Amino acid sequence: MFIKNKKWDHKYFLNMREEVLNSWPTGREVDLKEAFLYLASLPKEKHTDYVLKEASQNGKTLLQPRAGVPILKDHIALLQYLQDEGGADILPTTIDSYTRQNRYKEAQLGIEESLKEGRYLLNGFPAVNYGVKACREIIESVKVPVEIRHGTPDARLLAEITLAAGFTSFEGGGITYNIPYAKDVPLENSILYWQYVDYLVGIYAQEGILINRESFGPLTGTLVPPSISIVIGIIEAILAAEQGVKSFSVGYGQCGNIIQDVASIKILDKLTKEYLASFGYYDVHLTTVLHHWMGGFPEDEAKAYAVISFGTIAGAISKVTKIIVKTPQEAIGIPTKEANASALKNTRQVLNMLENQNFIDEDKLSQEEYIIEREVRSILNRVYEIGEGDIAVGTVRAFSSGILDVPFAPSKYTYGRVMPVRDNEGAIRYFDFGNLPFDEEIKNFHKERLEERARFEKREVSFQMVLDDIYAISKGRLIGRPR
Amino acid sequence: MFIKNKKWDHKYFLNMREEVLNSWPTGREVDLKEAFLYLASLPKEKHTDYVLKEASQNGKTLLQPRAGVPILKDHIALLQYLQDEGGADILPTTIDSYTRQNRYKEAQLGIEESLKEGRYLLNGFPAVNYGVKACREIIESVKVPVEIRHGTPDARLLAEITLAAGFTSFEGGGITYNIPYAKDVPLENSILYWQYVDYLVGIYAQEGILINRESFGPLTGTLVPPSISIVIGIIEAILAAEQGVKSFSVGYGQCGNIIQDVASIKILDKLTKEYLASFGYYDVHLTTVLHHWMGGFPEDEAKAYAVISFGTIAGAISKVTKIIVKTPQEAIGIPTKEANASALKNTRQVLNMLENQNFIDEDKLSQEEYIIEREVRSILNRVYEIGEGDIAVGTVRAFSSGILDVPFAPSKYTYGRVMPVRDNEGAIRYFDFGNLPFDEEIKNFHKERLEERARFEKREVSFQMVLDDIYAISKGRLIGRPR
Amino acid sequence: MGERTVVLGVIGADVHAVGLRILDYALRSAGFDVVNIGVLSSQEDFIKAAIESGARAILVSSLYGHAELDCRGFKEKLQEAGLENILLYIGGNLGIGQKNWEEVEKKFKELGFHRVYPPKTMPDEVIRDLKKDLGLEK
Amino acid sequence: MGERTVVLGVIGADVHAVGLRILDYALRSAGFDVVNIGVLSSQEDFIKAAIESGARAILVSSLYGHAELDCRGFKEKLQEAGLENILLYIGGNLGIGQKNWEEVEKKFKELGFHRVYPPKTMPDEVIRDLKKDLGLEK
Ligand code: B12
Ligand code: B12
Repeated sequence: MFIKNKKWDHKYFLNMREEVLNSWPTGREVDLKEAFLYLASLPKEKHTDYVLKEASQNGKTLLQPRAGVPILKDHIALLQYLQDEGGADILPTTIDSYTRQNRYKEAQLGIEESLKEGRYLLNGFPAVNYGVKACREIIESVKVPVEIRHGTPDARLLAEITLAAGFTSFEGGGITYNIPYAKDVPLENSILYWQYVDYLVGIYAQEGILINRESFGPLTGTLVPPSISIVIGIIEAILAAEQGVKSFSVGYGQCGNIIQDVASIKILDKLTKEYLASFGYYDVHLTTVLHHWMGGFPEDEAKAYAVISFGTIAGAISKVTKIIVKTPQEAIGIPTKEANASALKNTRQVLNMLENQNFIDEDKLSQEEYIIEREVRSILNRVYEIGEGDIAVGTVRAFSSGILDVPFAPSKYTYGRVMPVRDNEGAIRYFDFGNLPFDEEIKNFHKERLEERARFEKREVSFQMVLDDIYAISKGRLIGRPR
Repeated sequence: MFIKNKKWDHKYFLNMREEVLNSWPTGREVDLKEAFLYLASLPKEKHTDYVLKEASQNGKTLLQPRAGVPILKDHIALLQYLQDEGGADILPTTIDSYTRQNRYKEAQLGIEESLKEGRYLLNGFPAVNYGVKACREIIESVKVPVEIRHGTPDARLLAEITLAAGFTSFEGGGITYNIPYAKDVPLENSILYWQYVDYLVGIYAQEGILINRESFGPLTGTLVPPSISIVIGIIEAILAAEQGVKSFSVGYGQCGNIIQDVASIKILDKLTKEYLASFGYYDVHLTTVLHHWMGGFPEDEAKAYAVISFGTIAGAISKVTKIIVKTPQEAIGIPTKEANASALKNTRQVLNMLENQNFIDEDKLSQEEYIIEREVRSILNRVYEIGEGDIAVGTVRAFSSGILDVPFAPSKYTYGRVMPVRDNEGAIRYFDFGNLPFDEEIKNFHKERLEERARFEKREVSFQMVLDDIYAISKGRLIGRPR
Repeated sequence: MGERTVVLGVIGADVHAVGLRILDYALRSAGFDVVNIGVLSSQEDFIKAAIESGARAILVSSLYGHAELDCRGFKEKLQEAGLENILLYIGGNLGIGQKNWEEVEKKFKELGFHRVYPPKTMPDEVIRDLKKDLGLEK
Repeated sequence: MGERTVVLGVIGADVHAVGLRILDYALRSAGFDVVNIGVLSSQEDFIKAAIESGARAILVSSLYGHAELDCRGFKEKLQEAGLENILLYIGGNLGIGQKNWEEVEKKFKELGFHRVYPPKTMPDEVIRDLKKDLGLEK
């Protein structure tokens, strides 16, 4: 397969489009001209990009829950509840896992059984099966914008249907919705599929309809070192911009060390803007997203609330544009609507109480920013190099050689050698660098930090330490101390 | 009445003691010699001072809930639950409000009706009515130390009974258990009553039994400027030390601005130690206590959790020795045991996640420490001056002339002119200084901070702003912004 | 005193002073003549103040959880004092613990209160009710 | 392969890989021969691996909530393949949403699983059970 970071030829797109729209009956409901009119007719408060702009101009942080159930009317009621009772600023529609794997038949079975049995057999909303018209009922039943959230390597049909239906934000990317969400989808394929989505969004943009695209920063959610997440966010922003996307959000999953989290969000914002500009994409509206801790949660609700409230601190200090909120029932299963709304209230209260407070040590912050920035540049520059000037080519090559790597990923297209572990203050460091192209300064920095922890805990840095860290938060602390 | 900061004459104490022990039948159960033996026989883990020392040596922060119900066996079950399920490090026994006013007859009625109706008609545990023997059942049923918490201007009999029963910590003081808790008890009286308690604790100390005494820092719990609370803590520490107390804790109610809270706890610790030493009390073991926000709470539990988790941040950063934990049901009524245990878990999780993290801006912290320290010294030195070298005399005179003042206090022995309000970052500042002896530098500092907020909100600093601040946290934010 | 006089206080051994301070301020700002007898007030204190001021309403505040014990027999004492027609409100945190609000309200209505307010009632609401009940708003 | 061989994988369209990684590590450390077929595995993948390796147990992991749909008919397929005696465990987050654990356990026992584990089960527990069920511990 041949892939490049180059705006698609329109004919190429149209040919592929035929195939995509024919892959499931509801595909034929999509009529782009009609969709432009429909989206243009929506009030501006239902357009994600407008809401994001208003927020960043007023220094406000928006809150978004996760939610999706397989029965349409229940899904609508759920979103209305999260909007009215929880005060969500942007609503989600989380797609079920069969749809994510393009297994629409199984999704159909899931809808039918759910309806029959009166309980949910799918873990999300199967938007493709519902089709454009049914999806519009969602948009018309709420007052705020709705984003499609999923984890689909090939989301071409999903995008066609949901964008036409009036969802004004669409999460994912050729890397972030492949590496953590698939086992054997080659990166060339998923990047290509996502260029399709971005090109489609670009067509909307040409009509003056700004669809927000969001990269899924947290990846595997489990001790992902910030620089890896940031590099990938920047690459997806560039890939999207090339296809014509004008509104993009880069995301980040909380690590837990406040300094590291704030530094990461700042660098994510700064470097994405810088690289976009240096690649010549000047007119992309860029915003940032923080995900509350994405790894294993404590089962106890009071403790889970603690993880959530704690996670909000970094969001408040970094003045991130949006927080995607976890719930007190995270460890158990898909949350009740009440738990979901409660999490939004909890997050809002912490945000509000931290309003205007600034207590962060700027020196420590700069030090951390310095190291993250150097790491990001080291990787990105090397990706660019081995791609011989093409970031898409570079990405594929970087992943196969371990120049880019994601810990704990299920995909066989990751090199899989990078191993993270926390330092003595809870920041996520590299225990094994795999093939990441870091110089001695960076490597020594990490080594020293880990030695400090090893001394403190009187044990070697080992896989046991990593295991302890994976369990730590669910067992009541940030750092997996021995015993 | 004649009052001085001077160790009591033993005969004077003994005379008064007769009267005290005769004021209610259970008083006659107290036998000091037997009490010494009993307390000496308790394992060290049941001695508050031991537990506090262990904690401060290991940099650990202890957690203590609030709890007290009128029926003995329920009270014991409640404490066991908070110990086993909640993981409380120190347990409380909160005394009911009739006992606090020495209205033992009404307390008796309350016990009887509670037993009869099977529901609680008292808001705490009436320890005096139960007497020494019954109280010991509590101590013998739990594994950790138990503190008596109340709000009693005249707690002489309560102290006699509960100390003999094995409670190894006793909260209160002549100022902190009068000004917020009484209407017309003269300060001379309450200070005298508390000298009695401290002298009694001193007698235990002579026998090698260290009873911890704790000052009630939060006072009225409502926008109390830190310097007021710190000055009063220091005075109570000095008064206690003079009577022979060897283990003392100074407390502080969270204000909500992280820098201000951390600075306050540091200054509280530093200056109390300094003043104790400068008065010649070298051997007092001093520790600090943080109370989660003591003012009005939000009714919603998720929001209340946010206030609690948020409050823990300052405790973690300042490495306070103990946190007294609020619950998600604070705004509604006395919490269920489950809510109480959950609050402990929530607090522990946040504490643990902040373990070893230090992200505080030391410059801002020093600036805040500087101003708090100057305020404290200004007041304290003036108190000493007008007391003609006697801090007890000075305190009485300072309160009557407004050199010391507590906002929103019910007591008519406060001058009642000081008025606090939050600045633009949420720190509590003085809007009206009343007669506090502050110089221009201090006054200007406050004025500038308030002008900043006024400009931001485009309105004058006024009582409406104070009102807005009183309601703010219960309505979802720290600062009472207009509308 | 006039038709706009109300007596305000915290009953029993209760010292919660902040809500009282706010109610006082809000009632005055709304044009009422407030006789504020403060915290730690007995039934007798309320009655005495009401007689002396010729008040048309008594507003009892209770936060600490002993309201029920503190208010027993209040109605009867008011009748004895010839105040059977005075308007009687109560508010604050009236139960001990997590109570069912309907039960609490019923209990205090039985004790003779005309209106019973749940925790966190805002002053506006009381002022509206007072004006209505006293016929001050046309 | 020997009596200590077990097949491990995540069933269905589920990609949760972290627990699997840990189970793999823990089982190996405890002396088991682990055939880890990874995430996104079908019933057929499990059966094929079990036959090829002569495994004595199949450990199915499912986090994402579709376990029930994914496991229907598994027992029958195992019987067809002559694996009716193989030990069958399942764990992870087996229900969608906040389910009653007894119900979930019952459902999966009906589907043919010998042991069903609630969320957050620690590897030690499975290892203990495996050793017992396989008669490896005297
Ligand atoms: C601050 C506070 C204190 C301070 C009070 C300082 C002072 N002297 O004022 C201190 C720390 C000293 C204190 C002590 C105690 N407190 Co306290 N306290 C509070 C707290 C946190 C806030 C109260 C407050 O100031 N709110 C702000 C004001 C503006 O609101 P408000 O008081 O509710 O009043 C408003 C409305 O309720 C309404 N309202 C009030 N009265 C009336 C009357 C009428 C007629 C109307 C129409 C409306 C109305 O209008 C007011 C203005 O909007 C509350 C819990 C909460 N609400 O979050 C507990 C709370 C009231 N306290 C409680 C208790 C038990 C105590 C203690 C017994 C024990 C203890 N915990 O130490 C002692 C009691 C001492 C005594 N003898 O009274 C309980 C009461 C339990 C119950 N009823 O089931 C509460 C609910 C906390 C809890 N969940 O346990 N407390
Ligand atoms: C990390 C995570 C992710 C990562 C996974 C990255 C990756 N590829 O591994 C990402 C972000 C990609 C993700 C995606 C999704 N997730 Co997810 N995810 C989690 C999370 C937060 C932690 C899981 C984890 O790694 N835990 C740490 C490991 C060590 O523990 P563990 O997995 O539980 O495994 C241990 C035990 O359970 C046990 N165990 C596991 N399997 C077995 C099997 C046997 C036989 C035995 C004995 C024991 C056993 O042993 C393991 C080791 O101790 C959980 C919630 C939680 N637990 O806090 C949700 C959770 C599992 N996810 C959930 C969902 C719904 C999804 C999504 C569908 C939707 C979404 N939210 O985006 C997608 C699904 C994608 C797909 N097709 O599978 C739900 C499942 C709902 C339910 N069952 O009711 C959960 C519970 C969150 C929630 N409350 O909504 N997720």
